[in-house]
Amino acid sequence: MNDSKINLLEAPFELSYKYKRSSGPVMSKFFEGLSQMKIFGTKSKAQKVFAPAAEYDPDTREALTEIVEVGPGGTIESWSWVNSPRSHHLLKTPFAFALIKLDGADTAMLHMVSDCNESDLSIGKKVLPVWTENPTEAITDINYFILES
Amino acid sequence: MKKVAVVGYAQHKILPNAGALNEVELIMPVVHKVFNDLGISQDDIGFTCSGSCDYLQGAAFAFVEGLSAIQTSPPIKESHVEMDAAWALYESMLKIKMGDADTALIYGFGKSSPGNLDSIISLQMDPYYISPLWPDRVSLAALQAQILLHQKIITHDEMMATVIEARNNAANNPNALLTDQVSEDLYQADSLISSPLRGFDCPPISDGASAMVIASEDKAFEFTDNPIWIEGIDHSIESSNLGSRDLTTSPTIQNAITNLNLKNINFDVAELHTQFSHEVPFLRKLLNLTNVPTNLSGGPLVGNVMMCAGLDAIGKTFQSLVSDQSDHGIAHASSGPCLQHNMVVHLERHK
Amino acid sequence: MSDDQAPKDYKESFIHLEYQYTAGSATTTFLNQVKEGRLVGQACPKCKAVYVPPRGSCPRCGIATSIEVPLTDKGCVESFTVVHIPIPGNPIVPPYVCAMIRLDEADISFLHLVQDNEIDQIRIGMRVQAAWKPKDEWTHSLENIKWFAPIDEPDVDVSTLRFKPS
Amino acid sequence: MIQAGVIGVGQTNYDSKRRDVSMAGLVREAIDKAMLAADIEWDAVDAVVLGKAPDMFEGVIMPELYLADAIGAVGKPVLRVHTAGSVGGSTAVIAASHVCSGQFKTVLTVTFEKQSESNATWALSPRYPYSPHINAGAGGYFAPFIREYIRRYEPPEHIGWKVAAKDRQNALKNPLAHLQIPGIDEKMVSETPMLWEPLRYLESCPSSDGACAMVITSEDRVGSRNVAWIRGMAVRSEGTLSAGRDEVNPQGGIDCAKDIYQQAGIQNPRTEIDCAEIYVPFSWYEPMWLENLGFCDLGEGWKLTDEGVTAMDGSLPVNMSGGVLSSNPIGASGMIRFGEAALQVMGLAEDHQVEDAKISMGHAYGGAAQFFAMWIVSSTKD
Repeated sequence: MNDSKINLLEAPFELSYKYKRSSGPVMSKFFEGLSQMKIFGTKSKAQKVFAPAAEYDPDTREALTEIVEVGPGGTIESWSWVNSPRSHHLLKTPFAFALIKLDGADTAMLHMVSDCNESDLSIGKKVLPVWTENPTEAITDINYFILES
Repeated sequence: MKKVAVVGYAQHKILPNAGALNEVELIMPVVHKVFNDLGISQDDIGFTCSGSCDYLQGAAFAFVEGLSAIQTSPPIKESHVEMDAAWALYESMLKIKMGDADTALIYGFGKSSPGNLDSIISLQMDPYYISPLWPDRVSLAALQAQILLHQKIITHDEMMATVIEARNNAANNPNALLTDQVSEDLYQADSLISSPLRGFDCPPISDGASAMVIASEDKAFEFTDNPIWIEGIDHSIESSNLGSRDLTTSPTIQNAITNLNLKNINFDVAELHTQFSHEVPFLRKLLNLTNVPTNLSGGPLVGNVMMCAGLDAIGKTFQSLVSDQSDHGIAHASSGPCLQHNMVVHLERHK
Repeated sequence: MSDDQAPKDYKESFIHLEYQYTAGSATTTFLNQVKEGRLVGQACPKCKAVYVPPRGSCPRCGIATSIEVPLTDKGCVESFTVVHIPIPGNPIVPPYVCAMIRLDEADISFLHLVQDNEIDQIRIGMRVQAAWKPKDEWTHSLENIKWFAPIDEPDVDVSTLRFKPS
Repeated sequence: MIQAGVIGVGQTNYDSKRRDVSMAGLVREAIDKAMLAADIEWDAVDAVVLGKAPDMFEGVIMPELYLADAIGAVGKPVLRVHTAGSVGGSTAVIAASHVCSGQFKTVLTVTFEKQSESNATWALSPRYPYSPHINAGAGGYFAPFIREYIRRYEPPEHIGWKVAAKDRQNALKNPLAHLQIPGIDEKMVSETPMLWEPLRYLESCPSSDGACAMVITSEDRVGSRNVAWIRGMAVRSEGTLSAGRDEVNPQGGIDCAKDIYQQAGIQNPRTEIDCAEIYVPFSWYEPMWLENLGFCDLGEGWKLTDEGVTAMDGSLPVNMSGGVLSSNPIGASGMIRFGEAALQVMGLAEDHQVEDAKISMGHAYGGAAQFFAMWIVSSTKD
């Protein structure tokens, strides 16, 4: 009605909450592995290996339970360079989000690649994980991946 | 099964920050507009369905607030999808086909300005494996763009041409948010947000709302001489496991082409829910639309109201068929990262 | 610390999002008046129902509430509950009375606190009036009203309060 | 309209914390059970309909995107419903609409909440600017409506205790129910702490993890399967802050019930309906809804409760499964009502089976008692 006449009330607010995630049997094994610097995938009846360990095969819809070790190295399937990390990004220096197919896996994992220049990156490049010194059984137990020298 | 037609559509002018307007104040004008255009009221509506997302505003039950814009006395048959309102249209169509209603009001609304859309949309991802890494919506889209470029399915030039064309088309869309022309030089000079995507390749943060009325074949002509028939509508979803998807193609779009028998239809117009420039040439090739005028409204690149832009693609296609007196239109709505969930709608004007 | 030593059967995932809240024109108009110690509702131009606080619409009719209606800060308790448990994020110490307050001339109620020396004297239909904070503490919030306090007037039969469109 | 029926119901066990499974695992557990009960394989599923309450509960936006693999939706249409507390019921109605429209033959529908991964009270009451600290939780919101009901009809105070005890006694016959309280009786309820007057601790619903799934199919796909035929289904909504709304006896509930009775050809619900699963998150809502749903006149609902009519051995058993008062995974709570109603007419409710149940009702409500979803299911098609 009189939008232009009034000074709108505005104020910031936050939604902050610590969610308590239960990982279930399959993802728990994956996270335990990470804390020991191992990467686990799951293998379907048709021998397809999903890494990180998927709970369900999207195509056959079967529940996946067979755990297999993959990686730790992998190949970049795609990447996107973030030259100016934004406030919510975990890395504060330039990095890439990447889809990384770990050695021995048939599917890619989303993670980050850092300690390199954008021009060093291309699809097909080999990468290795950089592990955190303080594992918490989380996806962030891998800090990021680096290019294999 | 009863045939269903789109009979009316209205869109709020897309705003960069609709702070002055709460949900009710955004929704009410478009609902009134579509009612007034048709000379009807809520009393003529058999089913009402909306699409919205609580997290955009940061308040649980945003849709409940929105419902206050609608006449609900006497109580109405009503539902809500936490999806783009294109899926509210889908649900409404089922209600008409089953005979539970002859008419439906669909509305969608979204305000992306209050929050940080990039970080909010990270929460669409797997909460155990992916969202703790806070991948933003632009970086996720860029992963698909990178592969498409690498495989030469699309080119940088096509992305640039898409942006330039979108801005040109926006000149004809009074509701568009971005109408400034973009030259090749300006595009090339724009910085990369998440490579290979530049700022111009991404949609603007947008606030807005839209409303649509659909009717059964028994009722459509009571409302308009120009009903546009939903000749076909199909949607399906792809895997949540981004790393297991083949991002160079779209099985769900292929599903729609088959299920709707689109191969031999000569479309006059297309509106695609393509939020990023690379998605336009990608989908045009998949849908065989390279010679079909696409996103004459400018599409999401010139105004992208979350939870509404899919419905808008259908609404804009409807408007084109009405105003151009053309026969076949195709509209697309999408949800999720890298076009995970796709809907294709074939609209037809009967001679 | 002892919590940290116990093995956790869950993993913490911290989500932090920042928003800018904007009140919208109906709410801004209302709260600007509240800051001045006034309660101003909005009436539906069609059915004349008076809404306070106004949201800018009459959901009965689906139209904008364009008419401003100054209201008193007196009303009655339409219903209430005595809250005995602490609620996360709510600093008020139980027990306290949370009531549906129906202001005179308004056609909907809103939740606010009712304070009386004797909690068990609070009843449906009881007449109440706003107890305002000192003027220098007024902000854009209904918290300018500390609570509603009983006043010495005869109880209202709440069954007569039901809105009937004119 | 194409006739449809429920051929499989699957429920997880309900618990305060299902720490043994992820969200995907929880949802899949219910789906596997429903598909086993329906005796179908994945290729028979034409579409999937997912329902749950606000995304903020688990911090996952549009969870159909993350759950697509677990719910077997890949390559299929999936719809995500959110209609507040009534969502479980609305989701069932929308899933059935997929079939009744003729667009699909067989639809899988699933609803869930994993409250242990979050905190519903937090998600529902963040601190917004300019808003006073009035929020007192769901009980604080509904208790004034209950008090107004008590003012109108002057029922004795033990009615609430009686409902609470009855539903928990029923829960002892349902191994999936969250609250299992041996020896529960009115006295025990009456001695629990007051939370929101007049509601005591045991007169309120718990917070649960759980999922409920159903398979709904069209008449021509039923074959020789045991089926609960959907004889009537409807939804109604009213605006939250609408002048003239009666929160104690909402018009939306009255209209919705009349609609499904008419569809099912029911003249007298009190005598023609054999049992009902009604959304009762707080004890007093049993008598309030009995009146709203037309099982009796206004002011008579509490008498039905008091006379034991709604007990397992009464003439109109209500919440045989233990109801929302015994298990409350919010997003699924409505669908559990609908699914339990189906199990009764299929004769599959085991220890909480009502003998010879042929027609039963499922009911859900949400928001400020403003959203309603209901259905009537029957062991016979017409």
